[in-house]
Amino acid sequence: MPVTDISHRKKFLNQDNVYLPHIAVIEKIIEETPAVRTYHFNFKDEKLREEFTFEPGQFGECSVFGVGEATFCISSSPTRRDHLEFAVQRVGKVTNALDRLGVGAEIGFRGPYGNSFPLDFLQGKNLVFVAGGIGLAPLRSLIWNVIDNRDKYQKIDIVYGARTPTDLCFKYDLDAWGADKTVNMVTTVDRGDENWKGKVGLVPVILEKVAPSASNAVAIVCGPPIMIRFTFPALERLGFTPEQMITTLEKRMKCGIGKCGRCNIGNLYVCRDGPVFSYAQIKDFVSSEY
Amino acid sequence: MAKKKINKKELANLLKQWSQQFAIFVPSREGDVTKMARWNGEDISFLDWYRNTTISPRDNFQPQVEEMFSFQKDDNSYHLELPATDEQKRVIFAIRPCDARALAIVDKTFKDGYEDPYYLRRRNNTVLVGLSCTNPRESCFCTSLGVSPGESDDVDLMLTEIDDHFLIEEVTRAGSDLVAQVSDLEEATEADEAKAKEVKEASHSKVTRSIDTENIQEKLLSCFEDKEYWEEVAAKCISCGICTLLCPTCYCFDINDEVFRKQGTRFRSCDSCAFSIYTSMPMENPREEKWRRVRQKLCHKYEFYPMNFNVIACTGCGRCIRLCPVNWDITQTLKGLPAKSTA
Amino acid sequence: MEQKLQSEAKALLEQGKVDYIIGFEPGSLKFTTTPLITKEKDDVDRLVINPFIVNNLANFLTELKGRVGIVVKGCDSRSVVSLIQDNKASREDVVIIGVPCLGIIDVSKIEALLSKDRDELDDITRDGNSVAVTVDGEKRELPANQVLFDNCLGCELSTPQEYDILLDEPTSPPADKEASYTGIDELRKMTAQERWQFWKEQFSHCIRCYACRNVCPACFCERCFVEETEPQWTLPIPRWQDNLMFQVVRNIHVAGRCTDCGECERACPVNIPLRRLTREMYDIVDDLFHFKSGMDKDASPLMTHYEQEEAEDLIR
Amino acid sequence: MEGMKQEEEWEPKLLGFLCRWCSYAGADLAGTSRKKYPANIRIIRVPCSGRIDPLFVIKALRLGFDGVLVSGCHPGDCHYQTGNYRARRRTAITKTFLEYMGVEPERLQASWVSASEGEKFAQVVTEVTKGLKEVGPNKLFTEQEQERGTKAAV
Repeated sequence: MPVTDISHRKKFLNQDNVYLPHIAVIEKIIEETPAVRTYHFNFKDEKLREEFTFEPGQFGECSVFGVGEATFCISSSPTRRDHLEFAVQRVGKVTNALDRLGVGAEIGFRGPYGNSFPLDFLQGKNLVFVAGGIGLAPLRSLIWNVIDNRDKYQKIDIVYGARTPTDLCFKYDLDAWGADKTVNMVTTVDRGDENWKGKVGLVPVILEKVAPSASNAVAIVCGPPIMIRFTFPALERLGFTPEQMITTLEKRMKCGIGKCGRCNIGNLYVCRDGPVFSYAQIKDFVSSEY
Repeated sequence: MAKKKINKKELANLLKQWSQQFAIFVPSREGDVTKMARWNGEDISFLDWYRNTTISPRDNFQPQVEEMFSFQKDDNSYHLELPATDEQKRVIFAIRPCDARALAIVDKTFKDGYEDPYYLRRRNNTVLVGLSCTNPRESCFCTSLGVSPGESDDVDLMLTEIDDHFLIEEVTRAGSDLVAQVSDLEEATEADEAKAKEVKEASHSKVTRSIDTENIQEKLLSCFEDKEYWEEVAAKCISCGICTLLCPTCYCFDINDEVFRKQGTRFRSCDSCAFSIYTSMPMENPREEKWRRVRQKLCHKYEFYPMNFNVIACTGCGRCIRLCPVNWDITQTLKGLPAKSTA
Repeated sequence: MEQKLQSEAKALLEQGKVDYIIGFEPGSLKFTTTPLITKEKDDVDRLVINPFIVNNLANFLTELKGRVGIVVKGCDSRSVVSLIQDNKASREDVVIIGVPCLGIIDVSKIEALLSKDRDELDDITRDGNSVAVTVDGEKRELPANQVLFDNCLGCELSTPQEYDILLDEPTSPPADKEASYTGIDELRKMTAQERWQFWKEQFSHCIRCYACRNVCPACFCERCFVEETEPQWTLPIPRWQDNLMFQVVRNIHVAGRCTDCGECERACPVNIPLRRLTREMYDIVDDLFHFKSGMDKDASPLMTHYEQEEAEDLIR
Repeated sequence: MEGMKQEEEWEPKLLGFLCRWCSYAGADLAGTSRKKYPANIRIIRVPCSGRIDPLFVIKALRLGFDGVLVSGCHPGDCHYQTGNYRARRRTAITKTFLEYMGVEPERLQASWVSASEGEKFAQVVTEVTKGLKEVGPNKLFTEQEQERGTKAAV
């Protein structure tokens, strides 16, 4: 496969040095779950703040200076541009450091990197979103994008799950999508609690129960690897072909631009050839390395 | 074009003339390790011991550690600053054809899509003077990868040892400019050129180790899932970084921050796919198991890189074989790839 | 010895007494051997014993699941014993095949003595206390103590004490205590500043490949402190400061487990004289606590044991 | 910043790892009973001297502390029975080995200070600080700042 042409993606990078981040300021922090926070941020440079655009599914490298960089998908929608958002689960060095920062703190951001969800391909189709845990973050960007252009798409199903009700992210969005009559929103948890009235069960299982039709449909999947591993076969049983399944992957990354070497799946680099892949593209390697 | 030659005794003179304009790098011993380092202006005794350097010349373009930028916080706001760059042009003298090819291979990654400013600045700033290899090692297998120890298109100027002289061949414009700077070169005769041809052929035939690169991508793809095979070949690997860190075509790197006395620096340093932490994420690691890492190293070089750039990311320099503490031999592993029907 | 080894190894596999055999087979370059780790009884015909069996195979013991038959020289047997002391291996699951060792040939010493590259040497054979090297068709005799590894010259256990099968009569390499301290005595005579300068210079060559750590049977941590990120004790980048810190802490961490097998120094691709650290540590442990690593499988590991009165002169 | 000051103004920075049961209480006592000792010490309380990994000592030196003091209960008094015996082995090895590497012996000091020995604690800190003043600032890792990160860069 020829290496993806990325020339159009370089517009908002530092022009002399692609590794030099832009300074951004945290404007708001939302506690999504005990371990996940959403950060709203904006560039310090006014011109960049005005001009910056991206496509749903793209990501950025975020610096906590002195600690390092980490990769986050932009979780806000390009259709809602007054600030950018990403959601962070506290798991490692950078995410913990980020957790110690407050509103007004400066971070570094370089991006947008990576490809994006194929909007042209999705138009006019039925969309099935399948997400688990913080995996909703990258899909959220697309979902809002789709909802903001609702007439371009057909039926929308969203199956979203988390371990427990407290682990559900973006509850305010779940409510909004639940209230939207043009969207079939299904929320599930692995283990409910006394107040939980929704579904209980693993995402792939619930997905098969919801049983969206594969006809003129595309499934967009993101979640922990274990969920993804079981979701693809479930979709296959529902009649989806590998071309009809799209996912966005997460790997350890350093450079974000296909050079540092570690995020490959076969010959594809998640950072430059992805993070959005069709299952057809990666199925040779996915069983083994993802 | 008439070729030139120079007596070996005049070599120091030649380098001195170049050093008016260029920083000259020659094979050097630092402690007990050899690498391309700044010439001291006198000594050309490397001609006596030099076969190839332990640290590959990639290090002169992608150093083991380099500062990407520094950052400082004043008044609650960060200021980033790129490191000062040395703009002096450089000559790397006596690079071997295998290592020169390796740079051409690594170029593809660093030029691809997003240009890597650190590597390319050095690359564009450097003239390569090749020295034909007359004494390949037991571990060398360059001829299997389209490299001939005596010849190179990947340098700017090529020198070939002919008795007490070096024949000088201009490969690029930059090479010709180098030649034009030197006043007292001798004209090479036809006999010299014939002799050089002989030398090149002789060294070519001295390379005895080989691999079979035919259909190698398909072969590797067909056994990608053969866990048993990979486990077997990985068994004695100790997951150190020697083969990758010293490899002239392994360019993977890591990025780290440090704050020292309020001065912050972002470093990048060479990294290795042999290390388990290389791909480790807090929640999971796709290449936790050793055999997956060994497979990645091999497949990256012989399967993935050719898929992306149409060239195998190996030049057969043999460092990985010679320096491996357990004699893990990539040529044997490739020979032993399970033959599997494509059906 | 080789024949006995092959038949014993085959029997062990055939009788199901072990799941794996770890031994040496001929390497792919002259004067090398390479570890052979196998479950197949047919593979054991490739097992060899010669003066180039450098690796300390005990290193692989902690990786393999099941019962293992392992070929060990004296020093390696101490590493096995040390692993048993630390509960990293169980005596019942290891069949120790002992090789009485005459010392291992350091080809780089021959290279230096004859001013020849190893590629140019045609043959090297060991005969008792002399080593015959054939170069350009000519045979040269060299005394063994000039071409063995330094640590072999200071060897304290050439024939394994703890074994299940011993392949030959006990033997030992020619001792040359002074030569085994090459470089170490010089360091001891230097001032503190000179010593620090020396190590600083040495560690400026380190490329952080971790070969020293990964060949070391005593370095068995699941996760090395250099890989910790919270806190990040030291950056994983090859600057001399971080390199030096890594190596100092590594040496202290393996105190009482290091048997001076010399693998770290041999593995180092940039030739840092690491044995000058390990040997010193070996002696410190011996001087302070009369402890020699890997000699007695029933002894407590150095760091879990104590005497009421010891090392008090170092404490206020 | 330190470098800007005049030589005579230099004060050594000492990092103390003190066991919470004895030495930390001893330090506390020294404070409450107004024993005088130099203010050069910064203290990290550890659950037991057995917790002190030699790594901590070297990290402290790497960070630029001029000296490290390791202190625990007297032999036989360890709250966990044997922690201090292990600390003793570790510290003895670390101290001797660091000396061989070229670290001045004054830079790593160990002491036994019980909860009732406020006086001894003050005395130990005084002596150790005095020793550090004699050997001077720790330049082990910090000299030649310009080398940082540019080792191979050319």
